[in-house]
Amino acid sequence: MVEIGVKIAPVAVSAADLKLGSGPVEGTGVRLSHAETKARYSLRARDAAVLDGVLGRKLPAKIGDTADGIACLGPDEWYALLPEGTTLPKGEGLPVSVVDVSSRALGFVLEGPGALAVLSSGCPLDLAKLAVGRATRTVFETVEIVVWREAEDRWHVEVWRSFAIWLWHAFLAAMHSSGGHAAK
Amino acid sequence: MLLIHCPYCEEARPEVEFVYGGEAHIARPLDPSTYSDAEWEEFLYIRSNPRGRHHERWRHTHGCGRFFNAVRDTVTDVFETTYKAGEPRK
Amino acid sequence: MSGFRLADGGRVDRRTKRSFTFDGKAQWGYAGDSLASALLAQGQMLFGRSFKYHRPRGILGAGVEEPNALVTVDRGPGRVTPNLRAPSVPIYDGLHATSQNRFPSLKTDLLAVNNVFSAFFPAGFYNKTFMWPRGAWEKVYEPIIRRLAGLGDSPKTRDPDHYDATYAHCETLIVGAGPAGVAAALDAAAGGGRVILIDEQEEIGGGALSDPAQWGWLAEASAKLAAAGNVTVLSRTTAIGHYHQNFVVAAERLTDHLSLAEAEGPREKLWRIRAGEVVLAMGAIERPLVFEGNDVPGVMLASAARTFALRYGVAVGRKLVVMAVHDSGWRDALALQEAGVNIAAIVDLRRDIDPALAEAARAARIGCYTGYAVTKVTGRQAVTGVKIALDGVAKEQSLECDAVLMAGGWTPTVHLWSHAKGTLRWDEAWGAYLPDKSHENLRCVGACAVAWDFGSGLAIGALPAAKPLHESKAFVDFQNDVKARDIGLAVQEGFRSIEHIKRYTTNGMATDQGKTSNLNGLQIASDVLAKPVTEIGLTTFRPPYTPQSFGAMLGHHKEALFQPLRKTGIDDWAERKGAVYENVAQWRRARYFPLIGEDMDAAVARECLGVRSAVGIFDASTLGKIEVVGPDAAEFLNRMYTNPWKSLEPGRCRYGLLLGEHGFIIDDGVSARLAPDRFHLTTTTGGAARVLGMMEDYLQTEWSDLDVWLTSTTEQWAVIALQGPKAREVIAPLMEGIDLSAEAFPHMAVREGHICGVETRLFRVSFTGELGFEVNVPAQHGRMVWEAIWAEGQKHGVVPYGTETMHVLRAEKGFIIVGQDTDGTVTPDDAGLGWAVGKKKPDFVGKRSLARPDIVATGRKQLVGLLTDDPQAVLEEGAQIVADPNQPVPMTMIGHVTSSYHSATLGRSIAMALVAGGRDRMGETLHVPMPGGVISAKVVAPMFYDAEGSRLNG
Amino acid sequence: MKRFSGFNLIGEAFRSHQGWPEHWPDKAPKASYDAIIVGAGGHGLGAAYYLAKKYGITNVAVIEKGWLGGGNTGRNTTIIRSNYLYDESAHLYDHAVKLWDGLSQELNYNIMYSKRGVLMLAHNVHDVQSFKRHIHANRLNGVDNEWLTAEECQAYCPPLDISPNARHPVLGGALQRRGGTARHDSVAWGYARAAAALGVDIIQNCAVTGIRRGADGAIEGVETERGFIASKRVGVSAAGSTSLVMKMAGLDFPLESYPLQALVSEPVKPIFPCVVMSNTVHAYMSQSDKGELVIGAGTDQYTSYSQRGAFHIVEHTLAAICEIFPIFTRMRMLRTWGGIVDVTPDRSPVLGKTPVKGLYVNCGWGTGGFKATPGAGDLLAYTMAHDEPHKINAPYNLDRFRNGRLIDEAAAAAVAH
Repeated sequence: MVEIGVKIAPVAVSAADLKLGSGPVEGTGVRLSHAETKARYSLRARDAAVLDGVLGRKLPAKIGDTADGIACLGPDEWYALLPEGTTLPKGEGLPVSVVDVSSRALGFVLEGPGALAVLSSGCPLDLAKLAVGRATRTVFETVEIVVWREAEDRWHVEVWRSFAIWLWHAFLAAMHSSGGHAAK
Repeated sequence: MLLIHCPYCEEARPEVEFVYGGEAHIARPLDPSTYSDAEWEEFLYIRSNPRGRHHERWRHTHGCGRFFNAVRDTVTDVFETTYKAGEPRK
Repeated sequence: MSGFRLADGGRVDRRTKRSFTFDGKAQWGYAGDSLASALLAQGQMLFGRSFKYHRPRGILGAGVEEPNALVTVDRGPGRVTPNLRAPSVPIYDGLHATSQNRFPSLKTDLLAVNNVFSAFFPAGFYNKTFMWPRGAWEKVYEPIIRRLAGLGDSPKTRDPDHYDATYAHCETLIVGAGPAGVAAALDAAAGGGRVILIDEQEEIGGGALSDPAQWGWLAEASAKLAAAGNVTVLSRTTAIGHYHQNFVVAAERLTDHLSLAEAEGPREKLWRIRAGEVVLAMGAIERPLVFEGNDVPGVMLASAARTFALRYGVAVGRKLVVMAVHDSGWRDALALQEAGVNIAAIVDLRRDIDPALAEAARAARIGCYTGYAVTKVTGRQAVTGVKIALDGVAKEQSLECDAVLMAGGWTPTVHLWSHAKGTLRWDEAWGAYLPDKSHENLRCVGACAVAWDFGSGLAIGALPAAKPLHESKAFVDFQNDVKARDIGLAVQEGFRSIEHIKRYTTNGMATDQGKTSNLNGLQIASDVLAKPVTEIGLTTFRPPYTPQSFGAMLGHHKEALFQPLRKTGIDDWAERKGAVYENVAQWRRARYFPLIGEDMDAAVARECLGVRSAVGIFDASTLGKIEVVGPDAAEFLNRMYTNPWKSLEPGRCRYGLLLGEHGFIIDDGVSARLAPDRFHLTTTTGGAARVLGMMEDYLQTEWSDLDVWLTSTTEQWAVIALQGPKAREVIAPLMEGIDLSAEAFPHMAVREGHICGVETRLFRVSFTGELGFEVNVPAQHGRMVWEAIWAEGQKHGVVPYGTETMHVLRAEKGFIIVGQDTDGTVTPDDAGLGWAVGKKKPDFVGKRSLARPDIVATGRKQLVGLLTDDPQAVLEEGAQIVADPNQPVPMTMIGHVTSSYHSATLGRSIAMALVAGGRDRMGETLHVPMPGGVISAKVVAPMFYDAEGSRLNG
Repeated sequence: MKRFSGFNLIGEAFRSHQGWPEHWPDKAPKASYDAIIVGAGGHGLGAAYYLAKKYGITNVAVIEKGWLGGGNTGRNTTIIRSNYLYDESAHLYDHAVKLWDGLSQELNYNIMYSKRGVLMLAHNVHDVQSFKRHIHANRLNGVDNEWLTAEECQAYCPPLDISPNARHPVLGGALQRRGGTARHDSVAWGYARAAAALGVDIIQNCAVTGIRRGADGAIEGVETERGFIASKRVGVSAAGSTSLVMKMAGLDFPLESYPLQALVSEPVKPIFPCVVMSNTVHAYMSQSDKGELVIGAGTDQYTSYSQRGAFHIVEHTLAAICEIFPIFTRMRMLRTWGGIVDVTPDRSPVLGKTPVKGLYVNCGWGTGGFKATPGAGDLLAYTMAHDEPHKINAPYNLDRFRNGRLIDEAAAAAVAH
């Protein structure tokens, strides 16, 4: 693990030279790391019951709710983050859509009492009010993310693969900044 | 940055999650071939552009993904209401 | 020396000295001093030169309203900030400040010659002159005007500092931490919700900082706020503006008050705050008075003198005269006298003074001249005295003094209220616009709500004077040198609304944005027009409240983080191979792979020949991909695309052409049917998000009865294209579960299986005219599979190729690139893609528009091929085409070159072009007039290589 | 009209400028006019001026709901250029540029037309192709526009960062040397003063409340807050409010009105010698004669008449500016403001006749109307005087939205592929 503390360097190189960090990074009160590898599915259906039947499990009903690794993102949309290697039935012929998007996104984990501040640096939602166990799609500045509050101070962030480098470094910049807050 | 109440998420969310979709309740004709050039022009291009109550579409693109309708005052930018796609004009 | 440090008092830390420089000269002050207070303590009265006339100017105010004392602070290379207000610059060890807009020095400014000729430069003078001789404006006048423009110097090198930004949310936001704001914060804190209290000054307290009697309370309140778990107190933070629905943006200055050695972390932080309720406690700003000589250094606001004395322990002179039309001037005079500042006299235009104040002044041995007005200030670079006269018009008498304080009443700070579209009402007694109604959850407290006791007074424009207005030199806007007479001139010249007057005179358009000048200007205009103020209007308040750095606005979006640069999983392999990149939409893509010593042409020629003779490998991962799933998937695509989809068998691919409802091509791509209810669509790289958004729109709002869903899979799949006669041989050893034989796997087919042990969707497609495959594998495995194919390819002479080679290869086959060979005004027929339009389909997106009169008219531009007469001449893309090269300019252009390359395969140049009536011109010679001469070319079909398509079936 | 000149300025200085008359008299409306222009912006005032000056119709009223020049004329970033792609656009905007040249002398009012050059930056291969297409088309149309390499761009505009490390490196640029800026308020005031001197009545604070049509459908005049004013010719040049006025005449228009923001920095000594535009990075900037950096933003996403935009637009705009010109992060934003721009489906204007006899329109200039001011004024005047469009504005009719002959410069710039 790389111990960098508040001395995380501000980003100064060109966008082309940014690389995705591999190991966790510690800041003051916050730790940024990669989430473990997951199977990801985008699940769609007009009628959740049909999808329940295909998957053999009950999907969360309300937007923002999660259950057993599946978050309800929209009235007809669920996002599954399941153990690596999980495969879901496709429900051929039924009015459902099950699409494997395991490779589409990467997961980051922000944890610690400072994690909320790092996320709030670029996410316009009032995340303090996102209850533990809820998830939502939103943005971090101009980049779309899915935020999943796994515990009071633990946030899982999903981001499409090619935006991950930028997001990683935007998080680092926010971690750097919060460490240097307003020396009096 | 506007705060927009999404009728699907049932909460107010920041404008940057949304994409504006232009005037609402302009339905594509079921059979465009029956439209005259003038009617087709009206469907494509003529917009009410009112000063005041405006029925408009938004998509909660970076949220639940749904299109919905809104009534907004174009002078104050204040939303009067938002409602789900398919519901009658308010 | 005209000022000095008082023996005691103030909030500065007298045990800690700070040294700094001003105009290169060593100076010192105490910790807690502002640049203004420290310099005043050293007797400095001259701080700057005005914008237009270069008149010497001192300090007017003690806060952000300051128009005169602007300085440049230099914190080292790249850290130069011009136009900072000296009263708002805290000093630190090593601060280097310099005055501005003067040459060679503050004291001796050669451009002060402007002042001598100021009679020739009234408001709007530039509209009236500099027109003759005609060429002189460009060559003489404008360059001179531009050279004289500006205040400080812009920074000239890259700023090494970085900036922070955040969103914040609270139930109550209080702007302004004076007594009213602090009280509101304590109240709100007790309610339990999240509270943010922001204040622009170095410490909270606002006006209480200039009133020692309140310091005890302030300390207690500050401690309570600090102890409350639900309160965030942000000092050095300026609320920039109020935006829709209580979105308040503020900028916090984090390090500018520290020496460079102490400064760590970002320089500023942008706070984007969404508040349930906003409480404005922004206070009020004292108004100067308008009289002859009111701009001589040493003439300042009474409240400023009070702040300098009581907050900083600095007297602004040894002998002061107060010119008041308001009780607050008397109160300040009394407080100053008590603090040890010598007040020689109070001059007040009013005859009836609150007896208590008059009595107190007498008791303090202050001379009182009621009914009098100052008619002139003597002195040039510093005050030497004033002339006063009864009612301003009677015989003048002289008073000796070295500073003059002005108490012209108070203007509530309603900027943010007004940003929020809150209405304002005019109040005669205050002589100001006051908050009235708001449709936001927003309220004002304290002085900005006029809930503050400043006493009473007159609200007047200019002080009465014997001199007629057009001869006076009484200033309204100090920085921009707008005099009362300029406002008179504007009115005389027919400018009657305050917006016109403002723009004609530039009153209120300086860096202080009229904080001290707007209302005086309005009153004077009202007097001159003999119309009530309310009929003249009020200029709109616009964000920011005070000037704010660009850096704070852009937050983290600086340099490397400006915008994401999307890279594929194979990108760094290309980087190691020395690829040259191009940016396409948000992506960077390898454009070509030069060997040592190769230029682009040589590399592309080699790559092209490699593909045609053996096999090339290409990273096509950036292509947009959408998975379309559901029982109605085929029906949906049939409605979206121009061509029929329902008949497509699972396992087969089809080229899809997408129009906008206006009938023009907006995207294309090859898509595959994987199952009856599952399609794998591809789009252009730049079109991915737009196409998905458009399809969602139709699906959700027009055809919501269809059971089909769209999922972006652009980033799910890495796409590795293998093109060339050896393509099959390269991938065959790696493939499991797919029969690659031509019979089992024909052109435009798709198969699912495994490669290198990972699942793949294998397309047999070609954008080169060669035998080709596109290997789709989950993105996380893309690099591994790429390397495996690369290794295998070594046996077959594989070459990596980039987008430039891809463009040449497809052009040799006449395949279009949407966005290059089409431009948003091109129909399928124009592009020669009429075959891709389902003639029997009753409807698809854009179909109706294709029947519009201009679309079916003859003579539209059509895509053709061009072969230059000189086979080595390569036309420039974008070059215009004419039929008659000898016509005069403006020429009739009949088309333009869309794609043009040297084809190594053909040993000559090829081009594609959109030409009016192009398909009827086959064989015709057209001309491309270039600066170096006309290039002639023959119109041919846009198909240059292997017209029969035999190579596809290799 | 007292002549403006350096000589008269000096003369007036000796009598404290008491001899300057009103720029234009404040007129009460007459019962009828030969022509009425609705909207006293630069375009409308220009039309009135040219009606009187070139086409001999002097009994003209310009009716304005607020104060003249207070709409988009007074709210834009004052950029002037004519290096448009299509023949129709190039002819339209170059007609204006030709009129800009010499306008100060013609109006006897220094409108400070500054030919400092407009440099448009190319940041990717597609930009280069598109710009070259413009340059070649302009050259054959007789419009100046030249290609500059990245190094030449930086030499022309020293604050420009041409480092290959930039997120959007500068690959070159298209420079129109005749392009530049003018002082926006002065344009409105200069036209107003010159028109008034020719007998045009400028009627401010007088909103049009209705349009009266006769039994035959033709225009009879306008209803206003100050009563009915008769005229058989009414030209509407009301920018963001055009839809509203057209509705009064019973016409629905292909227009939408969007907020557009702009901002200026504090004034600094000259540092930025020209106008730079970057469509890829979404920034454009010049430095005013006063020293302020003048910066234009993009429109907000939704229609609005609030003259107020969102803050994130400002954030993105300044991030873009500092990406291209990294020396400016410590510069400070002084003032922001919003205007209402009326946008047509092809983002080109509508300038000509309407289906109502006697009703003419000049609208839909979107974000680019200022540069066209003299040309638009002249062509509206021509069209009203002749009851038919000039050949330059003939393509800018309403029919194009029905028949599909759009003039879509933005589409021509196309999209990344």
